[in-house]
Amino acid sequence: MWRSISWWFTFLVLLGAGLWPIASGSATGREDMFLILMLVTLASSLNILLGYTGYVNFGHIVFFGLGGYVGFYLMHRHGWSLGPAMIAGGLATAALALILGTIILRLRGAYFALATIGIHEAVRAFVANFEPFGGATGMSLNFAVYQAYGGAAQALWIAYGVLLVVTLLTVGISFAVKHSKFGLGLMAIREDEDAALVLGVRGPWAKTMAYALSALFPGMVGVLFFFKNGNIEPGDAFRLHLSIETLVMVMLGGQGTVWGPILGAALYERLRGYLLTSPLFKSLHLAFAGMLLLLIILFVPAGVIGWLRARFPATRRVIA
Amino acid sequence: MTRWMKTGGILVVLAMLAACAAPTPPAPTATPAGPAQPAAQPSPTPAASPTPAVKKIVLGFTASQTGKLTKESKEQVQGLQLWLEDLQRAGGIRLPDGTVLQVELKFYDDESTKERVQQLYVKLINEDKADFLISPYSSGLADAAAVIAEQYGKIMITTGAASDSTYEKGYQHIFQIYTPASRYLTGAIDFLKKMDPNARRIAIVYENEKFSTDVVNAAKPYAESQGFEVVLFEGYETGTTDFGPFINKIMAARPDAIIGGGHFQDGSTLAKQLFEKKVPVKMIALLVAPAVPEFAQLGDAAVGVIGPSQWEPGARYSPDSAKAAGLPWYGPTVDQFVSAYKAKYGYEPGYHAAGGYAAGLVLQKAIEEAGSVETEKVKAALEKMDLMTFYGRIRFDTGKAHGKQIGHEMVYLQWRKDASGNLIRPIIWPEAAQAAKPIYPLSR
Amino acid sequence: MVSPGVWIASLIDGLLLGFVYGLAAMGLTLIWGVMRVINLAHGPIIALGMFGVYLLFAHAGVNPYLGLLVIALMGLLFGILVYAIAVHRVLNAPHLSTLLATFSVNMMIIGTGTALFTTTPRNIDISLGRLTIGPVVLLGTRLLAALAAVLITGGLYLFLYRTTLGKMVRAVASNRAAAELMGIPSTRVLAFSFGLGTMLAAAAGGLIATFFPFTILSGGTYELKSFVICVLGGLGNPTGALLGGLILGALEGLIPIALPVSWVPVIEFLLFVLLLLLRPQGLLGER
Amino acid sequence: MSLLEIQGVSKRFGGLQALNRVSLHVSEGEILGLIGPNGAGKTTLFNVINGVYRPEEGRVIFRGQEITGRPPYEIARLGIARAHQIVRPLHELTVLENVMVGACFGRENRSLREAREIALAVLEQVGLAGKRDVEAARLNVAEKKRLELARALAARPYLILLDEVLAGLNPTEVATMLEVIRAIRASGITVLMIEHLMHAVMNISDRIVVLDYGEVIAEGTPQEIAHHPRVIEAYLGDPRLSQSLLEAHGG
Repeated sequence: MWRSISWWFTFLVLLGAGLWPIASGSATGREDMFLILMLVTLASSLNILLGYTGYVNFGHIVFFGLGGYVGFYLMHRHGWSLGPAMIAGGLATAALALILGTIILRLRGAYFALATIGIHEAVRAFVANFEPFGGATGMSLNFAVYQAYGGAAQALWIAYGVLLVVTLLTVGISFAVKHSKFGLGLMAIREDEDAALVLGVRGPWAKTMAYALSALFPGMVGVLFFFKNGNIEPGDAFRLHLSIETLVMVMLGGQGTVWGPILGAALYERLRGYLLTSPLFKSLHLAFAGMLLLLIILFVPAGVIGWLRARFPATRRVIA
Repeated sequence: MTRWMKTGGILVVLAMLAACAAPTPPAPTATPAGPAQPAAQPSPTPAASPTPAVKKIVLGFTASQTGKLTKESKEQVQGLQLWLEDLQRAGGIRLPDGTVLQVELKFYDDESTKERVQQLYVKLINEDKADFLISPYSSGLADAAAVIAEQYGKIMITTGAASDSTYEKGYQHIFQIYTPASRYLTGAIDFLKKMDPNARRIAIVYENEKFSTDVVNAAKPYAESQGFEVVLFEGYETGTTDFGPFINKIMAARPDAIIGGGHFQDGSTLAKQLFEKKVPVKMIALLVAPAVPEFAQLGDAAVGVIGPSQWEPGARYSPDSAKAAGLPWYGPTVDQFVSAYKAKYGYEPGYHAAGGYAAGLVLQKAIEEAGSVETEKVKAALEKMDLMTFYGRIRFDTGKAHGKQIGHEMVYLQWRKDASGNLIRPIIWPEAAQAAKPIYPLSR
Repeated sequence: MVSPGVWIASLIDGLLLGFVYGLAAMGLTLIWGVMRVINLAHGPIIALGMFGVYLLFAHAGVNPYLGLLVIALMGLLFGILVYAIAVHRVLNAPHLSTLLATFSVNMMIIGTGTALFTTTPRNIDISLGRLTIGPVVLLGTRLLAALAAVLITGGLYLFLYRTTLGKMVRAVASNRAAAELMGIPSTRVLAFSFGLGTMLAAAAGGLIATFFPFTILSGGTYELKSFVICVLGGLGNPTGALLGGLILGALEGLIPIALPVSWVPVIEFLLFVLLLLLRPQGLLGER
Repeated sequence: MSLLEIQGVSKRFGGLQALNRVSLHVSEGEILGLIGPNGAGKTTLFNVINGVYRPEEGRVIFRGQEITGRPPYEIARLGIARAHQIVRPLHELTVLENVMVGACFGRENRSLREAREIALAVLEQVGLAGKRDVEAARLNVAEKKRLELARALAARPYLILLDEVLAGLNPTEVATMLEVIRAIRASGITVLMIEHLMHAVMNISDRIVVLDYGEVIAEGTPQEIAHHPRVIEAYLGDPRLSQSLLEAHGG
């Protein structure tokens, strides 16, 4: 990995984009990039299960919401600071995925996809009734909390910086997995799970690890997002729609590639912004987004990156 | 065949890519409200007397032009735009030093989501250099915007946002126009106590989400302090359409009155199904839904249902009532506001519109009082403010819940049929504003 | 203590609604059974059924139950169209493709629907009176909806088992390759089956619209319920869907008596996941 | 010495008794042919050996260790590899990656870099070296068969299960493949193969076991099997097989 051109290319592009708001000191740029980096992290982590392992997860956002809740709870009720709370949030969701994975990863194909919808709904409804997390009302951070980070404005920059690190880490892990023996096992499972088992791939273990890994990062990002947001409620934390949008980003960019989710997330975010502000598409933006998605699925199922790699094999050296 | 189809698909994607790659700053959606904008530059008109210095100030906010909150948000913005028009007609805000301030509204579409709200308020503050902020519609979005406003030390007037919790986080720059959620249903409990000393049992049923939970969490202890017994206290899932089993449970608790609800859809559904099942209670008071004109679609099921409202066109606030209360009066009268709104938009304003107008009005008054646009001075003026407007009394908490509205009161309306059988909703509480004799008990 | 009257009343309320839930889920399960596609446009199609009946009622004065026939036919045609445009090409691709293809149809319907109808709730204001037996209050509209759901189910069975086309649908469902070898035009049968599924969804939507308010987004709730029901009854099994609908209806009626109503979805979806794990073939299915 | 011992294994699917108390053993270094009419339970037996199915009764012992009911990936790591009757290439992976999966997760559990070396060598051995960077989905049937075999070999197993690797090949290809199988045995790997192509199996096997209706009906050298009355009887039900049996007999 450390000698790979495509890794350094990926790393430097992301780092450059991420540092741009910091270098220019533009708070607006920071807010735009926060959203994009957050989506890149969500999409890249989803890709580990979806793109590499071939398991369709409609409940990816459960980890974002639950991680956010755990971290928020620790900051709000126990006065933890952001760093430890973020790690705790990530570890909590990874641990949950580890337990959940051993149970539900027995299901395959559409059955697994359905189960993830069920889990999403069950968790959302449960948290809305769970009093320690504030039930339906959720929790709010007192504004004074931000003083510990050198004031509110400073806290936002810190949250952004941490997010940038988490994003680079996610993409780095995604790259490392893709080019590892573990990743080869996952891809074998994706292509033909039974054949992979016969070839010696430890299916249940590998799938569960992939699931846990893909749950770690959204949990961390959830803590950052809700820290910045100042409060957390079930309705914001568990949005099934965001799960599906994340799937769309991965598809758009190209599942199973490292660059696919990155490009897909950035593209989707810009596209939505464009459709929403364009007077032509404004009121019908959702319908147009749907049409675009359909066109991609029907005609470019490998996504933008997949298509590029297939069409211009030379690009493979730099675009993982 | 597949080949050209594929190429076609790629072309579409690339076209989109190109469209996006081109720098597309989220275009400001229509800014200068009102027909003319004479203000920005000092007028070159030769004048004998020294021209007063003209200064432009920017008032920034987001509107939900797409997403689930479109309708309410639009009315709020219309109210605000009407205020701006009135202000421009009056020539702007005049400061004691002779400076004239011309206000420019700057707003973006927040798609009814929090991510967008935060992103756009940062932009409003940093790029559009907004001097003051107005909140988006709804508690959730206002809460998200409040964090940003406070982080940058900008004054934000919240309207269309009733949540109490925003003001319990230690903010110093956020000021609330709406009566907070904790006082949404207390008036209904007062009403019940006044109408029927024998009523004892109250069932509180509510949508299990933030706003409604805040309301009932305050209403329950209040009801108990007034000597009522809360026989059922239970939330239902957002989006519930079938209240059948729940109603059976309510009936089993034998309440005299039902209070609670949530938003329009679940509230109107609950009211309809309570009617269909002929639940024998004497009073029903629900949040939000009864204050929405479409509630009339329920027909007979709407009759007798009580709802709290921030404001109604029938409100009886006037310079006289202000004098009686020993408060200064400011701004247009109720009639002036209602007829101006009707003339501009063609229909009667609801409380969302009134709240939008009031937000502008309060800010205007505070700037005049402060004699400056400096944040700290305007903040001090807001903290001192205690006055009466067409919208009611305005006074902010300056203690622990800084910025929370403590002057303004809810009015309660009740649906009934007029002589010709049309559904109307006169104010029935507080007594001072009563426009009709209340229906009590419900005949079902 | 809760009197037995409350239990009975709640059970009957739940069961009546269960028939309609079952009908909605039948559309989803039929499509899965025939072509192994989970139709994520199911919810919006239910909502289209609601709007169809509403528009005919509100603007043309058509009786909702009569309007239902028109809507059923339109549902069928619409489904065939969706199949031709979005589903056929990706039928043999991995699951994600059909899931996202149908989801893109979902987005298009919701997007267009929101622009056309806004998200203000609509109501079909009809009342067919009520029947009171002791503690049980039966509403006319719900009784009739349950009856209609049973009739439509019966019709579906007659169609599937007594007509040539119905037998072709079953043949394609049990083995598409073999059916093709026997000269059954599988593409046309698949398109028709998809239409049949959306027809059932639209009809269920039309029935729901006669007693609940709705917006273009309302279908989502019933889509989720349909998933639970399909798994209860076994994916691909129409009889199972009716049974699953009744079970879900009964649960929704009875759980609130013992627990706060807001726990209903928690229990529903936990049950859903447990069933997927323990009896993915459904309660009726064989191991 | 016995490399693999199957003791009284039974497997049932609903009403069908697919295997009925099957016992047999495979000695180290031999090529054992497993034959029988269609539906005799041969592939089911393979599935029991490598852990895809768990038998209702009986035991499977490999290198002195009981492996009954263990998951397939554990059995693979103990040193049993398999080439499927219906080829199962990992479509979107390249030929090289396919073979690397075998080397990575097989008995020797190699690192990615070592697996690559092994895979290149094996590809050379089966004659697919020129196609190493092609997606597996693009190979033709004969190439896919060789890929299937290469993947199994890359695992460096003690025992390889070959399920009809000759089916669908033309006579030249069959001859080449037989050479490959002999080479496999020569490299020290024991071979258990299911085969319908009677002359080939008679030719290459050291011993043959015959299954019919889930039971072992005969066992012995190719010569003994060719004259075994129960085998001939069993094969009369299957014209194609009886024909090939007769041909093998005559030849």
